[in-house]
Amino acid sequence: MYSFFNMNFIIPDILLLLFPFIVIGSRLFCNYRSQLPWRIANFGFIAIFILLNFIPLASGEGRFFICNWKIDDFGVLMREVLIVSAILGIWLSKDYFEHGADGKPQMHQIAEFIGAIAFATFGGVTVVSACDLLTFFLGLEIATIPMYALTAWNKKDQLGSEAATKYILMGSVATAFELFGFSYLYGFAGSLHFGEIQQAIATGTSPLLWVAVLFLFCGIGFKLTLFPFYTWAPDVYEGAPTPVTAVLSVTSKATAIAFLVVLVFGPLAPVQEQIAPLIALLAGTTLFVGNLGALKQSRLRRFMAYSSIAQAGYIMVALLGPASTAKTAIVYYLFVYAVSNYLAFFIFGIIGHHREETFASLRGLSKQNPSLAVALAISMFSLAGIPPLAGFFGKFHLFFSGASTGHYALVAFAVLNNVLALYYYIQLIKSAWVDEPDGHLSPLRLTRRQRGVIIALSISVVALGFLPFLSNNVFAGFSF
Amino acid sequence: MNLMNCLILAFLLFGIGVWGLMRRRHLIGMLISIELMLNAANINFISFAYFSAHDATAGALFSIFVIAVTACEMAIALAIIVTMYRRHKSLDVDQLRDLHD
Amino acid sequence: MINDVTLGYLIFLCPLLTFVINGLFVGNRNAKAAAAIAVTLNGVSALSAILVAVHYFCSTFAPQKAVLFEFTFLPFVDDLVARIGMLVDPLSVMMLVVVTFISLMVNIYSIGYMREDRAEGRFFALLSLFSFSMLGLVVATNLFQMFIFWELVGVSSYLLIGFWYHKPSAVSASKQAFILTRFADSFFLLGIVLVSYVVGSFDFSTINSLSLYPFRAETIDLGICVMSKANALVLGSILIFTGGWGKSAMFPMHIWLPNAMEGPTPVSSIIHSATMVVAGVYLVARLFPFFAVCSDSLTIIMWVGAFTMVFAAVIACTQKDIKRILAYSTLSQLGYMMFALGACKIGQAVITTGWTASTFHIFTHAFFKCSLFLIAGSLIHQVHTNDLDAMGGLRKKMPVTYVCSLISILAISGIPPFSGFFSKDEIILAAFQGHHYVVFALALLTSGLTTFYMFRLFFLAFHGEPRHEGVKAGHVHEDLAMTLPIAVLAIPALLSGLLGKGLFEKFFTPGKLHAPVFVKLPEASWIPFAAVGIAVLALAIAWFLYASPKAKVQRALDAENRSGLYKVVYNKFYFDEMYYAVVRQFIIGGVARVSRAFNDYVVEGLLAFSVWFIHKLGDLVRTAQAGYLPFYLGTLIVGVLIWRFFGQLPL
Amino acid sequence: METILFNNIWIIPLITVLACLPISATREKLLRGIHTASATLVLAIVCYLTYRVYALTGEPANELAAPLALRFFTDIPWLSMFNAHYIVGADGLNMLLLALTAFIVWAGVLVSYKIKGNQKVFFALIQLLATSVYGVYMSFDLVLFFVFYEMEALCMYLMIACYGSGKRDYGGKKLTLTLAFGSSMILATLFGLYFEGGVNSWSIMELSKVSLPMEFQMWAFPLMFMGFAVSSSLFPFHFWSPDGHSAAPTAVSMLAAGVMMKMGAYGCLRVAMFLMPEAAKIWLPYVVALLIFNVVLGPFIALRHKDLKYITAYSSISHLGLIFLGLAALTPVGLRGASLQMISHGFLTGLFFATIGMIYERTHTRDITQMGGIMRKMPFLGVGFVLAGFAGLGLPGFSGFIAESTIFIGAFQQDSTLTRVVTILAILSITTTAVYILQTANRMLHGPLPQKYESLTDGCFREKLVIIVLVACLLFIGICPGWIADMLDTSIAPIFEKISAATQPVIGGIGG
Repeated sequence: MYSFFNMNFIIPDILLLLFPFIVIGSRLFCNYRSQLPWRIANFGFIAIFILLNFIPLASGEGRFFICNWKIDDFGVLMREVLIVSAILGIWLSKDYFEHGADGKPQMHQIAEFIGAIAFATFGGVTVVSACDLLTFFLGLEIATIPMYALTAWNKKDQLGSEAATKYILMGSVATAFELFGFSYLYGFAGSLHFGEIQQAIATGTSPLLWVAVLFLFCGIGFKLTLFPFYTWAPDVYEGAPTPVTAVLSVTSKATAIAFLVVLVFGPLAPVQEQIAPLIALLAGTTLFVGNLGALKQSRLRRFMAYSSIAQAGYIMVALLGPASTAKTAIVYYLFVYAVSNYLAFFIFGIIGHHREETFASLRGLSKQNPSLAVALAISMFSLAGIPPLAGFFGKFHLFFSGASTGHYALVAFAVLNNVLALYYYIQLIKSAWVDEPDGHLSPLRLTRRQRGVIIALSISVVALGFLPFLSNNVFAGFSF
Repeated sequence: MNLMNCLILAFLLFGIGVWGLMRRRHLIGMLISIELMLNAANINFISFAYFSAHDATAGALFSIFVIAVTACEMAIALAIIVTMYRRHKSLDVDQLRDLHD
Repeated sequence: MINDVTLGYLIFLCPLLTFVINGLFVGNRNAKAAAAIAVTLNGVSALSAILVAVHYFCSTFAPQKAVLFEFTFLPFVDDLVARIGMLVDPLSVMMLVVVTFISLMVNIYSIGYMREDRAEGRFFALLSLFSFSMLGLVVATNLFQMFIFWELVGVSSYLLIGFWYHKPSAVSASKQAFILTRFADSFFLLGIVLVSYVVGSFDFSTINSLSLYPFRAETIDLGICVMSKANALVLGSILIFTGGWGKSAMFPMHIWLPNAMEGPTPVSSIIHSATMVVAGVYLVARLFPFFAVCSDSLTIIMWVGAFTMVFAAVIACTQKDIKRILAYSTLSQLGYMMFALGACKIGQAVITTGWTASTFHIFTHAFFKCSLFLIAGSLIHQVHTNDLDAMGGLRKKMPVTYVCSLISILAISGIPPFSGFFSKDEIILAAFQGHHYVVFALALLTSGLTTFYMFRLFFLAFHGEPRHEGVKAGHVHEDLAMTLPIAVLAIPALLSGLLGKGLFEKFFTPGKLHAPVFVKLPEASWIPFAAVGIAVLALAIAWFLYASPKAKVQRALDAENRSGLYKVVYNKFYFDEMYYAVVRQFIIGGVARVSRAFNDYVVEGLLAFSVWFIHKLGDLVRTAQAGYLPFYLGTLIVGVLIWRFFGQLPL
Repeated sequence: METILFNNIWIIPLITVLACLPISATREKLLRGIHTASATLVLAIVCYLTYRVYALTGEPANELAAPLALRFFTDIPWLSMFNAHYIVGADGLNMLLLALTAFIVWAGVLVSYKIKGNQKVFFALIQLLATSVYGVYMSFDLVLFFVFYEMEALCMYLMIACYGSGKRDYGGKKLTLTLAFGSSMILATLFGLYFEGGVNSWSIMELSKVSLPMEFQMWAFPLMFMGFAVSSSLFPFHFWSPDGHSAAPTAVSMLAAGVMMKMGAYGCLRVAMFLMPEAAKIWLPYVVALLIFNVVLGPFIALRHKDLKYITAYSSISHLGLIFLGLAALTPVGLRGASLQMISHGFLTGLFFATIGMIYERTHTRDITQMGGIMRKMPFLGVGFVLAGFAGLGLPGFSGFIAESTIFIGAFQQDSTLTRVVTILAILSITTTAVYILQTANRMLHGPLPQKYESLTDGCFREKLVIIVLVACLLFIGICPGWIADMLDTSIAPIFEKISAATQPVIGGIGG
């Protein structure tokens, strides 16, 4: 409570909470083809992002708002990641409300769509600022439930609804696991507050705790698409509309990993060594399986699904490290991952607006539209972790954090898996650069927004990595 | 009537939920079994709150929130299932084979 | 100011300069200029070589080793330094004179011989490179320098033999020559590495002055076996000799030399007389004290030389291609030189008469063999074939050539007072004094054979009826540029023995030996008469068979209906075929094929398997994604169980 | 001043790429001009700096860079999250390798004037590749080193797959993925070096002052050594090079075989052996066994091939085997021989691939059985090829002989049985090299000229210039090797001191 009267650091969260109501409410005052909600959304998100950047970092323990809304550096940076993802998401989705793509019909109700995305983002914010299990759980649910709706946004698209069905059924089961874990944790500690749980664990463990941990990891493993809980991801990613896939692959992953970070370095911190093997196994199996699945894909979004499964595995590696390193690594990687992923999805979107989203429709891209092909290569190489692109430095952070506690074997395994990853990313680059175009591919047209975003993202992917003032800025003074 | 019995009860309920989930081919049926699993968790919370925990209110509170959250979840699930039904004219999960590798 | 050092530089630089100028600038544009440059500069170098020699042998102080100049090329470990220098001692001075003089002659000759060729400039450039590298080899002060120029000699011979690179036969002959000598050189290099490792230096002065006693104790691990360093030195000496073995075309590495005939005749002449083949003998002579210390290798040297001597002489008796006959005669003469070096060994003792004789024979042989080849060249130039079938009756048409060839042939047959007599006589004497009676007998026999086949050639080429239309029609004339060198060379062919004998006996010793020297030598004044007698006998037989009024020349030239033995000899004991079989079938068809198969099937196969395996795993993952919701739900449950049991949680 | 110049070596190519971005891809003349100019500029700078390093030999170096004697030493904090610094510097070894790279890049730009396809992208990629190679040779911070080292993968695939010939996609993938495999092995051990080193620094100099724990070295050294060896095509991992080279366009083959394959050997020497000498002493004698394939079987395989680039690739494999023979000798002479061989083979193979590319441009085939007698039509290119061949078979006067003899003499001083055996085999197998090189030259250049080649033309001035310059380099090194030996010795001395100071560890045998 020491800072009850300067609450300015809470303003962005409150804005974010009110924001979806404003956007959806704005629908009442304009007709359905008006650009108003879209404008408000852009303005709002960007404003929130700017406000977030005013929050001073390096404030030690972090600050509290009525005692269980904690805002620390990690939280702020995760907020930034989530907002960036949301902004890019709505920019990506805009075109899908003007005409359909990839054989899916055009989408409607942009205001509600944006609202849903905003809710999901707020859910993520809630997760990173939770101090007790209840808030934690609520945040997770707020982040997840809109995703179900977003997946099924295309009412006329039966793939979408099928994907949504699979998603929500499995999601609810995962929630049940989650709750089970929470309940045992509560039973073990006798309290919902992280601090007390941590003390309880520090004093001593019991099977009850381990059952709780098991269920918690399995439940979150679903959201983070860890092995073997990833099975929903390829289908949902393919069935959902492309912008939703993008948001899924970034926002919900960011939320999930934030959940794990808060859990592992918060209440479970005393037993990090004991659960390290589990984390290592999860990481190893996940990235291996993800890479294997992506090997022979022909449809772009399914391909991205597997690749993001593998990325989740890579992120897990960082959880083995000490708190500060791991958080730095994860936040930085999420930034990089968001940028590269959205770059890829923007390109796929442009492809999808004129053709179906398969490898085959990338053929001859380097001849028709060299700059687009270059951007594609950049994003793919960045996802594959090839220097000097940002993706490499992100992965380097992750492995650095993993290796700092001596898990060389896992790191070596992950690094070797990079070769597999490089293989399938190169497959995609091949179809864009090497394969000859077959005549009946409709030409590509880029709107100004698309071109601008793609250029900006490409530049940031190239520059974010090795330019120290970009990668050091916020993380330099990282002190937990 | 002690903690262990309640936990066993909850666990059995959870198991029954899982069993139903596996056996059922009908979406509504599966939703119901999921409800069972969630409520098993609720029983856990309440029993812990009642027997062991030192802030008992938290558990009860939690279970109430859970009920609320699952309510919205079910609402969305039902909405999605309705659209499903519009497309497929059936609620058999075996029909959901369009998305696959 | 002209002192020995500047002269030494001149000897080197003139041929090099010729090579550079002709090769880079003049060569292709102006053939005449190229020829002029070549002749002038080689003349300068020959002149300076003679000056050096005169000054050296007439100097007041007794002739000894001297290093005119030397600078560091590449330092290895502390004492192991590769240097480039110019060593002057009687042997090298003699070789300098021989090489420069012969190459001058050949250059002059080539003006006439290569007149029609379109790549004359290139020819002169390569010729000078050839003599340059031989000069470098001759004056080497250490093994490393010797190997450098040794390789250069090899490559320039490759370029010259394959000079007419559009002729497949020439190309393959040059390849064969290079690869065979290279094969020997690889052992040479191994020997250098081994010896320099044991001794710790490349310098001849060090290597020639060491004794084996300090090395008996220490051992060295050669991978295959562990042996004492003394034995390692003996092995090293044999390896080094292997280099000379191949270069001097000793049996069984002899086949490249007759095939090297495919090159232009001046090339053959310079190869056979001065630059290439004597390098092997020179190597052994140069390192003689070292070989004397490792005396076991001398035995090998002797037997290799002796066998080659007889073997080649026998083959030469049946050939029809005059250049082949000369080539085999060269082989046989090289055999003489080689076994003379080997024959210095008597039990554990070593005498030096053989060494002197061998170097003397190098000297004399150079002149008459060179002139013989030039003569052959001019004959071929007239009748446009190497084949004795097409010759005969050229005596009238080419009188000068006739006389010169007679001189050279008498010289090679060892008829006094021609040069060959003295050197060969000394060699035979050395064999006798070394108590190597078998070799001694072989040598006598071979001198007879030599006389026989040389006169066979002589009679078939010059005497009898003309068998060639051109000759009959009288289109034959003597070209000045080609006849002049022949005439000039006839003089040393006649006199070098007579004049050189004293010089060699006075000055030529291999240096201080660390092996016990055998003092008492058996007196053998009858040997010269025996040798000459055999030679005259052989001459008579040759005359009877090929030149006497009732000689059946056609019968002599007919290779078809002969006895099997004759055929075997005529086909050079089928050695080319054997080599072909070994190389084609065993090396290329066997080893190379197996190793490629290993690479293509084993290594690439393992790679392909691992890729296939990964892909299979990928298929496994993707078949799990059948889109079947109950299965997906099942994975959730199973996942919990998996991590319950394998998650290593302390449950 | 010179330090700034030195840093510009890798910056100039990048600037060139950026400068060419706005130029439209259709203005090929302009693009080529710009790239040629920048390559020439870099070449000039590098030559000057090489001369400076040679002139400064023996002068006291920057003491911050101890134990290495580095010139133009620069150390700037770079990525503070994991204490990565920007550390560059030059000693004899890497300065000479930089000079080699500059020459090869310059030649590569010159020979690819006629490349088909989008020249803008191609030249940009070449410059990026050049940047990465320069960076690898310059950098003394492991992160920086690795970043540059891995960058190549980004360029190689695109260059081969888009501008190559034959099985270009297959070859490109094989090359890129195998190299990536190797560099991932390296990356896995880098972290270990940082954390086990315990000096919180990636700087090679800092790490070389500590001695790493033995049980770590025992598994890390082979991993890292093989990782580097992959890009130098040591035996089990050589398979990428023939397919990759044969598929790649001329310039890329030149760069790949000429300089990139040296990066591996350089890393083995500079990083693996320098930082983990104890393990090196234990492992290297066993590594030698692998060389039997490279050195002995490599030439035989080349003997069975008909495709010029395959032949050259296998000859590279055997020559690089000699580099490792020199490294494994663990004697100063051997190490110097290995470094000499790196440089010499760079020029040699650059010349090889350049001439092959020029001939291929004219004959449109690389099958030597299809050719013959083209020496008549293109004497200059033919002579260039023959000279490259002579240099390849270690003819005195060319750099190859210097390097090989140094390696042999150095390797023979290592008296472990296996090394002796392999050395002897290597010395004896110079014959095989001669066989396949002469066979190739004869089949291709000599003999009668086929009818279809009547209209062939000799190299144009640009191509002649490339050949002349490369041959001049080969001859220069071959005829006066002394100064290069001096330059190399200064940089090899500290490495050898570290190795010889390394005591045989208590835990004997393999695997610790």
